[in-house]
Amino acid sequence: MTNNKKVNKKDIGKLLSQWSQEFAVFVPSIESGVATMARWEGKDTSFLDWYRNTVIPPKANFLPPMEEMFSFRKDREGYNIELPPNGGKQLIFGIRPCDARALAIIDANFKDLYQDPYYLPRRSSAVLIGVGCTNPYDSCFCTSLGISPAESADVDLMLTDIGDEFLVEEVTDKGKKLTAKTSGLKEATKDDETRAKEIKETSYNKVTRKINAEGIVDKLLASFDDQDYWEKVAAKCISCGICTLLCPTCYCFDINDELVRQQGARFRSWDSCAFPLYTKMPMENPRQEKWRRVRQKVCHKFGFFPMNLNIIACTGCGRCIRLCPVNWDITQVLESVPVREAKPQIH
Amino acid sequence: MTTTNISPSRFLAQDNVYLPHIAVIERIIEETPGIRTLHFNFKDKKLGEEFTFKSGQFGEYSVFGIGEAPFCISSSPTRRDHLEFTAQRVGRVTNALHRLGVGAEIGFRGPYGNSFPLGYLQGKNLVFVGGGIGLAPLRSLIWNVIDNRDKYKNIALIYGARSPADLCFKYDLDAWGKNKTIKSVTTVDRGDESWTGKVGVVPKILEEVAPSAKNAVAIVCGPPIMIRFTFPVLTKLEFTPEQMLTTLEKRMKCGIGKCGRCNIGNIYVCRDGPVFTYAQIKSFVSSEY
Amino acid sequence: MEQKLRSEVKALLEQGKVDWIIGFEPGSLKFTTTPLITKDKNDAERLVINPFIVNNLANFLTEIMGRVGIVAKGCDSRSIVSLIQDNKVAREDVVILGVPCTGVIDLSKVEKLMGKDRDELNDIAREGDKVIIRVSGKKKEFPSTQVLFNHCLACESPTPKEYDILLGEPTPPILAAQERIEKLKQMTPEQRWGFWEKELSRCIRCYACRNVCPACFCQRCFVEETEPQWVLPAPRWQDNLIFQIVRNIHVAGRCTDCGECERACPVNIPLRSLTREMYDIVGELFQFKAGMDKDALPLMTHYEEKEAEDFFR
Amino acid sequence: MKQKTEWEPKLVGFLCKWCSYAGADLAGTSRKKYPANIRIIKVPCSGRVDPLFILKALRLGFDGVVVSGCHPGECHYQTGNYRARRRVAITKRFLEYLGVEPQRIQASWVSASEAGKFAEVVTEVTTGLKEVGPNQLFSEGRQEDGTKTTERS
Repeated sequence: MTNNKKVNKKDIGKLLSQWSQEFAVFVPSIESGVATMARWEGKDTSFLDWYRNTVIPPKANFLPPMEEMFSFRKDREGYNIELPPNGGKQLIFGIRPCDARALAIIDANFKDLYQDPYYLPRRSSAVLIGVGCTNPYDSCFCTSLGISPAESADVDLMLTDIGDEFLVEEVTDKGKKLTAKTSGLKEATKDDETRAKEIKETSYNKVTRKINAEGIVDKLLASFDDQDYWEKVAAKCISCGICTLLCPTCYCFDINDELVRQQGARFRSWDSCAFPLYTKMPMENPRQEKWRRVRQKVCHKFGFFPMNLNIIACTGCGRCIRLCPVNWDITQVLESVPVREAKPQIH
Repeated sequence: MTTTNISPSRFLAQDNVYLPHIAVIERIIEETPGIRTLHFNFKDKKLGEEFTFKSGQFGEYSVFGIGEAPFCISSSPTRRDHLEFTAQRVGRVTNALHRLGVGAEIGFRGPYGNSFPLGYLQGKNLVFVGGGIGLAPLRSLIWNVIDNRDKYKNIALIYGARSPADLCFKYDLDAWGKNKTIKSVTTVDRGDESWTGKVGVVPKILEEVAPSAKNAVAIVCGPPIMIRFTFPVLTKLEFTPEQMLTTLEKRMKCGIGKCGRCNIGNIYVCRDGPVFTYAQIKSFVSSEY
Repeated sequence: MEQKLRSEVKALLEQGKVDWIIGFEPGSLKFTTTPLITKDKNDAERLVINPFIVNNLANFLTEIMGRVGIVAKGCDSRSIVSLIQDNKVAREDVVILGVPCTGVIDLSKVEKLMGKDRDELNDIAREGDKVIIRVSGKKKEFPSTQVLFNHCLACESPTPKEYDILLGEPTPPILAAQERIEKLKQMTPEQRWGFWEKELSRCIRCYACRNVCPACFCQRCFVEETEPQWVLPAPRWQDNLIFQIVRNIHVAGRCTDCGECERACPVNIPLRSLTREMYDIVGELFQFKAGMDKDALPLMTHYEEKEAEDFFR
Repeated sequence: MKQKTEWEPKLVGFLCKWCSYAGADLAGTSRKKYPANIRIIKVPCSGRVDPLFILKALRLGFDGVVVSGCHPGECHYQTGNYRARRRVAITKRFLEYLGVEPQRIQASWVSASEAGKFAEVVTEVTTGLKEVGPNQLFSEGRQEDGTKTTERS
């Protein structure tokens, strides 16, 4: 006897059906050629066969590309503000450990000092069911950031592919509560666990791309003012927003209003430090030049964010490398940071 | 000394930090052809009574349907029959603000950011150095100091603008000019026939006035170019970086350190600033400033 | 070809004929290349020419100061010519290292054919009009028309017309049919609009399509204007669609149908079905082909007294 | 479609101030009858009309757009109308390809003295728009079959 459960792969559909009673269930899907977490239609579980990771990161389920913050209407009394209705509870099935960690990283930002009233309720009401990644891409480098492709503390339940079955580990109380009311799970055996352990190790070793994250904060700060270096690194960047908008840890957003005939709404939408407009003020722009923006992206993720919140804002999912139109590769960039004596760290 | 005495703004009637409170424009003062000061009060009177802020803090002001923009509260917390902010017409939101009339409703969120460290300033000689619309945040502090005059030592103000027509808060400058406890110097880059005051850019006049650095703090606010030339002058006058304060301006959207754009180094100007010592600014990441 | 390129580049830099070289070097992932922008003659050895040189390097010309040697396929050279027409680049400031192109391999087509992701394949090789793919000991052959980019299949001038050094023998165009556009044209107007509504609803406004485009060189794009705000700078399908429509109109006569916008799109929007149609409209109405003749006047600054008037009242 | 009888199309006209705008003015003062469906925006030259204006008008829910300038050879700035012609030509063709009904975009040459022609153009466009119905291009609520149900106010 073990603490863990298991489920036959054939029965995944049944589990999802049960969960659909309570949650809006999202699974990896291909919509018009783009892999994304989409509402489960109630039958197909073939994603278990083809799916490696989604193009659209699961952050989109919690921080959508565009959302209404509130609407307003003007009448004789003045402006009235109305909040949009709360969404339902989400269950994300099949999230990879890198993306689950990424959500934890975004959580840190949205919890820091002020509580974000849109993102956080969605997160706290959601259940994450991780599925271990047994076939990482050649762009993946999660293991360099303390993540194992088939293990996660950032999900509620963690599934590992052990052949015809998944081993189901209860990671959180929320996960425990879910399995308690889920039928169709069997008790896992010691053999299942041994098998899962092997799978996890094999998966870990399949991640071959590496970065040296140790001391990266100091290394970057020491080279922060090295304009020549940053210009070289930025040369081929085209300042599009792919690497940031589709980064599972990037959370920057823009706020915009719209008004049509006395009625309007305020929206927030994904924004990117790659865009010159991101920091543009009427009179000046601190990051007009491309190299400054590229530097900001790298240094925010690997320097400033960990300085503040003690975690590197990158999980090695490799999307930015895989999707970049010019193959700008963050791992090569980090490798090439000149080695210098560190400036004293400041806070 | 630290200015980053940040704690979340408690003036949040709703749980949703992004929801603005409705405020009503009560008076508009055209400072210069492109700059106006708007006096406002909250529509909900009770809310208005609960509202507290400190000199140096800012708010996010909405023109509904156009957008939000950050401005410091330019009135003093010691004078609370209304609140004021000052906006220069430079973009979408400020253009809209310049189209508003008395009675119009705007949205307000805040107050956000840190503030001028009053505790640190007390018992010291204060040198205010301002340029153009940069007087707005200083003005909140200046009135604050005047209303608690006995807590501070000598006060000097060096304020300038491009031309006499570009001087903001002329009514305040008049009042401070008459105030015997303040040494107030006003200058313009270029004068006209009727101008009898000083002519010259602010850093130059500052050098002329040459306030002593002894037990003093300089509080500098103005266009970036003025700030960049003012710090060296202060240094020459033997002010240490810890004795120079300024407020930074960056593009901001959320005002609470979430949306990312006002990040420099490991600080968010909206949340950890906007008031910093020159020592802090130098320590962030110099080429970003 | 690669050897000739490397020695030419070395010579150009050594003799001071150019300050910069823009070419391709091996990318960091399988079957990729990446732009190499360098001043260093030792970097010449890193330059490659292979069936994966996807980028239109002309895009970098407008941001580099000085004289530039640039590796250009047929489509890239047309973009360079178009920039010359628009006075964005001076002819004497560029040394065009022309690559007679036999088409570039579209990895997403390969993935579809093989049912595997690119990193799971062992080798992809071009042999004449065939592409040979090796995976786990097996070898599969496809006619190259099945795996080349659509824009390569439609390319009219795979060999650069404008060049200073040609790195090989000229290659003939393939010119296959434009199936996707034909399909769209058979739909009703309402279905077509619905098609674009659906496609553009995926857009995340990363602006990769605009930023990879050598023809999109505005200092400030209309989508970023705030006074007035033409479109909401947020990914809503209506605004996304207006962005694409107006972008296409704005680059009409400059767009060479290089297909970079579609290739760069991370959410698979068939943008070339827009650019190609605009390319064809311009060709039909004004007998104009972008980037074919460096001495021709830019399309939109020029006119004939009698033209395109049948719909005027 | 029972709404058709009640519904009146709204159109926006970008009129060159040197010719068509004066023509429209003359149509008004000489009491030429034409439908009151057009909102007029004066432009310094038809060459000022960025195709973006046309898209913005459609986005705002206008049912049709008229761009009108000086006859060929009569542009106050020599070539503005020729350039406008190229722009409108590609815009109209491109929008048709995307699925916008051709009736929604009309270009015309109307001189300052052609009040009658201006009235005719507006009448024709209005009639054409009544045939194609309201502009729902940018409204939400598309059905499975591609038709839209929601009516724009």
